[in-house]
Amino acid sequence: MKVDMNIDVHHLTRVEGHGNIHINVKKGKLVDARWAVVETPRFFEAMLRGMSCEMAPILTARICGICSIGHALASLRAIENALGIDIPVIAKKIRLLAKHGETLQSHFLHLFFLAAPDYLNVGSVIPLVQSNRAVVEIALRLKRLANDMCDILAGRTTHPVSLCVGGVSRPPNKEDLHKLREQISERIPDAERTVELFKTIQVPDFIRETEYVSLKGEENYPWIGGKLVSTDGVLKNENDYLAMTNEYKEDFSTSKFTRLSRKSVAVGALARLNNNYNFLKAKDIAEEFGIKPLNHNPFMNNIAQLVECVHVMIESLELLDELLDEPMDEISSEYDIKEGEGVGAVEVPRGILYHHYLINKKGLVEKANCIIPTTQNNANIHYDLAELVEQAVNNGKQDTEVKKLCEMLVRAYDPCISCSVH
Amino acid sequence: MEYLGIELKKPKVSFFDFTCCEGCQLQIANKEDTLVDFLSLVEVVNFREISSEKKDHYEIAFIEGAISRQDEIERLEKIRKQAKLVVALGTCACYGGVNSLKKRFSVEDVVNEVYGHNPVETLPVKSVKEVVAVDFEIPGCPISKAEFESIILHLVLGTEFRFKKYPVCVECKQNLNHCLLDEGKICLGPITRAGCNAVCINGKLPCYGCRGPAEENNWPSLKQILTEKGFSPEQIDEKTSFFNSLTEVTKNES
Amino acid sequence: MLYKTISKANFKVFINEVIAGNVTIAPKMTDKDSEGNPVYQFQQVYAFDEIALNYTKTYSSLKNFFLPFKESLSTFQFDKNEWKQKIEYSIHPRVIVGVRACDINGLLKLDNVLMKGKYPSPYYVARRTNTFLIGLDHEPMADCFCQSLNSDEALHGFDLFLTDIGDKYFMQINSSKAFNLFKNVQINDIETEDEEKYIAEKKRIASLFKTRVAITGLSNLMDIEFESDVWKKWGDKCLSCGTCAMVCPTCYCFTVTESIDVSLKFALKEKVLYSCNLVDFAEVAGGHNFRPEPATRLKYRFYHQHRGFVESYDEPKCVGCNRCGIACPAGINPIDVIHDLRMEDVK
Amino acid sequence: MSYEIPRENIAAEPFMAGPPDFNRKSRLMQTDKVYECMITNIVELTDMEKLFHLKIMDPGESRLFTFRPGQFLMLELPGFGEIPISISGSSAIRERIGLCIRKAGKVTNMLHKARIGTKVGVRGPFGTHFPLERMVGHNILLIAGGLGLAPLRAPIYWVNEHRSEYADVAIMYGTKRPKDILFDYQFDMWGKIYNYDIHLIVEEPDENWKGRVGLITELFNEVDIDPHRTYAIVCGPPVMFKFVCNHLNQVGIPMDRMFVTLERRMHCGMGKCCRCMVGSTFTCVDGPVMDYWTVMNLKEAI
Ligand SMILES: Cc1cc2nc3c(=O)[nH]c(=O)nc-3n(C[C@H](O)[C@H](O)[C@H](O)COP(=O)(O)OP(=O)(O)OC[C@H]3O[C@@H](n4cnc5c(N)ncnc54)[C@H](O)[C@@H]3O)c2cc1C
Ligand code: SF4
Ligand code: SF4
Ligand code: SF4
Repeated sequence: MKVDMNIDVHHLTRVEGHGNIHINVKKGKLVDARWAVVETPRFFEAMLRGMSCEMAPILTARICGICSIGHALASLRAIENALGIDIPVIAKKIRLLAKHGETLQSHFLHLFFLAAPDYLNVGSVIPLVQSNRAVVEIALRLKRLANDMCDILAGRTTHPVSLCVGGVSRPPNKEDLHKLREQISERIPDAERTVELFKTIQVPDFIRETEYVSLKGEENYPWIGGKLVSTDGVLKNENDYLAMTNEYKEDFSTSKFTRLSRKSVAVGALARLNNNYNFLKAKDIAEEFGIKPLNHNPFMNNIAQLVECVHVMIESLELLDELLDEPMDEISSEYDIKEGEGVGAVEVPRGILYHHYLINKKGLVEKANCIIPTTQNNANIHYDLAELVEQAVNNGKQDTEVKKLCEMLVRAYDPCISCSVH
Repeated sequence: MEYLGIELKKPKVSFFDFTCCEGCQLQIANKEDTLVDFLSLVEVVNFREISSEKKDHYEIAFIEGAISRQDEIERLEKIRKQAKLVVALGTCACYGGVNSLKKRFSVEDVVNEVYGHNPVETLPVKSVKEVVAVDFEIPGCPISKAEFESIILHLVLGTEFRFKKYPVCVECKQNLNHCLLDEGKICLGPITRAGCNAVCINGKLPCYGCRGPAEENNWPSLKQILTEKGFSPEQIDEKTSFFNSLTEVTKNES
Repeated sequence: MLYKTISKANFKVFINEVIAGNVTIAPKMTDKDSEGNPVYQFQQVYAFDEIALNYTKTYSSLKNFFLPFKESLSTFQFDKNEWKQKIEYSIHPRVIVGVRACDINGLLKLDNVLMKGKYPSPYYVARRTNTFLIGLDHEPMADCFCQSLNSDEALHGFDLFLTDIGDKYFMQINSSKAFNLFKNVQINDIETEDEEKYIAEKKRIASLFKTRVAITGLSNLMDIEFESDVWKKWGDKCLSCGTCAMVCPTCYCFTVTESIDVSLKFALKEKVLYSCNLVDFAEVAGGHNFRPEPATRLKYRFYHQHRGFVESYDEPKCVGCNRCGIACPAGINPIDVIHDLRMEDVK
Repeated sequence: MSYEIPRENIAAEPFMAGPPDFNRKSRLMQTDKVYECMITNIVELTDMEKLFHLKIMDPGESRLFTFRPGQFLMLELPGFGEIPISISGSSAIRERIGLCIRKAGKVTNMLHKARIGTKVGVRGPFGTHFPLERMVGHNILLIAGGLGLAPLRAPIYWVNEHRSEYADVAIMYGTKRPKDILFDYQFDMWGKIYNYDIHLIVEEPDENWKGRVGLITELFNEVDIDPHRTYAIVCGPPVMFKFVCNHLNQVGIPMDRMFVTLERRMHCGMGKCCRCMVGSTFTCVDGPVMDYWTVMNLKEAI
């Protein structure tokens, strides 16, 4: 039987921002499969012009409510590279811990609030409060930990306050760090229960080979700065990020698309894991789920996020031990305003994020460019959709099922749409 | 529901986002300690960021974000017709927020800067009240979780919520901070409405007024203080216009 | 009062042992101002070496350890339409090290209101009686005018008071609690030489005051100059920001707020320190404001310091630390305001 | 080795365990503990004002609560706030505390939604009272504007209960509109049983209003005042008592025989929060009842 299908998801729910899915199948043949971002663009790059560079991290944090710490860090790194500032080791550790808090916050939000309802067949986390109270409580405890972590290290979860050019402006207090350490240890069993929970779900079986781009770890799983790498063997310096992204624009989407060696690339947890598997401190968990590089199932991004959560919790404990052993008097470096150009690449929850600024001798931003992970994933989502629908139709799946699969696929990328039309 | 023998209502609420970072909605999803209790106080019928349920019957519409495209204006007008109470959520919705920095340039210029030869549609940024009537405003970039919760409670209890009338300095000093003006920075705490617990200054980030003006806001005096400290009009303006929330008190002086 | 001396080395041993057994609060350097001068605050310390004993003055006063900026007055627990009120006064004992004489005098003024007043405050009494105070003499700063207000010397209100006389401290022991603590630390009797050094040091400190504020007749002047233009002059600068009252060691006025928990099972009644400079200090239901202009509010703060309090307790409320003057973003300080008020024909 | 400072338990102090007695000052007690009360009756007086009857639930606390006319209490609505309210009822009746409350803001609006049986809290009584003992043998002039009749009810009850001790008593009462008149159902009783000379006036009459129209001071044309034998009690908004007292002053009543009540913002009732300070006077402990001479000499009183 040849089927016709017209799927139109207008403003996909449980994602950050506004995006639509259009699927058109005529007589069993795919005519059109589109991922269209319809979010209103905000023009941050234009607004940055003429602003003092110290204000740039404060402004660009507002690109995204979920990964504001990541944006601030990329922005700071770009400025610090432009002005030739070396930040103190302690500040680096504090920043990384803050970022870890954000990664946990974002990943857990996605896993429990946005993705899990699909697997548990409910519309949102709200009915789970009644039906799966235990799961909701685990989710809330883990999110709470992530929130507290950001609050202690960056002053606030959304739009951080104590990350500044040169380092950090206020050190966390040791008492809080002690408590945080305890809290993380206490939450490890919750993370383990989450792993058990996700082992019971059925991840759709879907493969489309693509190119995975991320930072390249040297000694550790990479988060802030370093070389850029792809699974197709491309290796570039941070400054050459444009060669990694090659942005272009499609008419039906307000967010741009990118490509590298093939027609699309993917970034995010799965990309990081594919490129840096050996540095993972939660390899055992990855093995339990059977992810090994190279994994080409985009749905496995959810699992990669979970693996990263455990990795991040372990690494945070190590970082906290180091911080607690050191005096915290040197937290920021002095610097002079001068002309310069710099790029900052940071692995935020959804993938690699670039900020690039040209700063004039008054310290004002002359030109800015920000390339967001979701932008880099858009093309991949778009082409995945086509492939997924074709496979599903061939397997005789019906409208509702295909629609749900499509939605789940987009959600698996955890797109941050308002981010992508910054 | 009852409290002290007084009948309470359970309002149907919806959250809608426009031009913004969705950080304010996230504050609500991030209230881990009280989320479960909160969900029993109100009936959430639309909350796209975390829920697939969509319904057209709601009493209170929370509007997040500024308005910057024709389709947003239409969507907002539709919501206004449906909702009994329209609440602007966050600095973007209340004042335009950081999006207003776009106003420094022409529309063509910003579109060209970002999209080059593939122009997209955009309008000069407006706050929600510039488009439809707004019943209540909750400022903050992002909103304060505690304050939001208290506002909802007041709504449910049927009593009026009052913002603090005094400026951020009170909370700043209550947190034992050292004044940032004294550290050579521009801080707008003295003219900004308190209620955020001085969260920025606690982290040594000066206040740029995301919560809008305090009831008593002696801008001429603060401006003179800043000028005497040697800040240029451009430096001062960069801060006072950052969230577009203080223009009401700063625009008449130049 | 018992007078002894303690060597500096023994003092360090003593403090470390106090720290080991108690929550201990002492001055620490926390920030730097734009000129690079250190800024101090009272904070919990974990070792003697963290204490900045030779600090100048703390940016905020000690007040918040006795009158916290936010303090729960009571809680209410609900069960259907029933409720029960719960009140707690339990305070863990703590020690504060390095308190200046003016700050002790500030506490004595608060004692007048909150311990000896018409309705003693159990919250304050609990905090005050569970705080062990160790005072320490210091050289005045250029802007200190506590001498003018008779606050440069504390005669009581502390457990221990130290004066640096070289390699040891001259020590006043003022409570049996304090005396008990010295059972295991060596302290010495006063010798003539100690006494001489003590007197000399006291004289030296007294001679170092540079700022004087004439207080004579000031109470009446407050009344007589009630309509003075001086208030308008300074009122125009005032940001109504409350900073002055927050850092002041003796400003104690407050507001009470109640909040209900989202669970509707619990309500909190909280006292929050306020400032008479804030716009709604004297505003009543319906919006009538008895002091709508910044100038009348600023005046009221001075009026209370130098007349209202005097009428009740025969002494001004101000101790002359000039914290308000340092912290005021608008540069309003009591020295200039009082000076202005005392002159004739001020513009 | 470590030294531990011993803990002082103030809960063990003599008066900390029992209920606070607000008539006994300068005693360490649980000053913020409320007496739990039940609302036993609610009378709707106008659209804006209701009369609430409260009963202190604990008999021991009820015995402690004795007040003098003119004093006020702090009324607690848990979760909403605590407000000062004059006691508007008889000081001789223990079982019932009468409070006449106008809808004005957060707490009062909520109270207007409350039902009989709702539990509230009170602390008090606080403040000064009208010196009714001193007025024995004299004429009394009771002058109220608007809600000012609420605090006047306490001295009225007192005089009722000791009617033979006082000479002529007159009530002068003015409101904005006829529908704002409070306690009209009691006027007959006060006039006929207790022999008061009652005068009413409104500013904005409606079609049914047959009485006097104008400001309260116009009532002076109707009332004979013997300045040497008269005490005056004046309650109402500051503008009103200023005009009234000025008039009484011209008639020749000494200023220290006129009593007014002041109203200010209050958060404690105990002279601590400073919100009610006028000049250097605390309205809550040195007031609210004050003679006019004192009020005249307060800075910024009116
Ligand atoms: C001595 C005294 C006696 C009073 N007697 C009566 C009376 O018999 N009947 C009556 O209806 N009203 C009386 N009032 C006024 C009454 O206290 C206020 O109307 C009431 O506090 C308003 O509270 P709210 O929470 O409804 O208003 P809001 O405007 O919400 O007030 C918020 C808070 O401000 C404070 N506040 C506001 N207005 C006043 C005020 N006028 N006085 C003191 N505190 C205030 C209170 O702490 C209150 O909780 C009296 C006031 C005083 C000082
Ligand atoms: S100006 Fe800013 S830093 Fe200074 S007291 Fe006010 S809020 Fe705090
Ligand atoms: S100088 Fe200022 S801060 Fe110090 S006691 Fe006097 S009024 Fe208070
Ligand atoms: S600190 Fe200065 S500006 Fe602020 S209220 Fe006090 S006097 Fe006014």
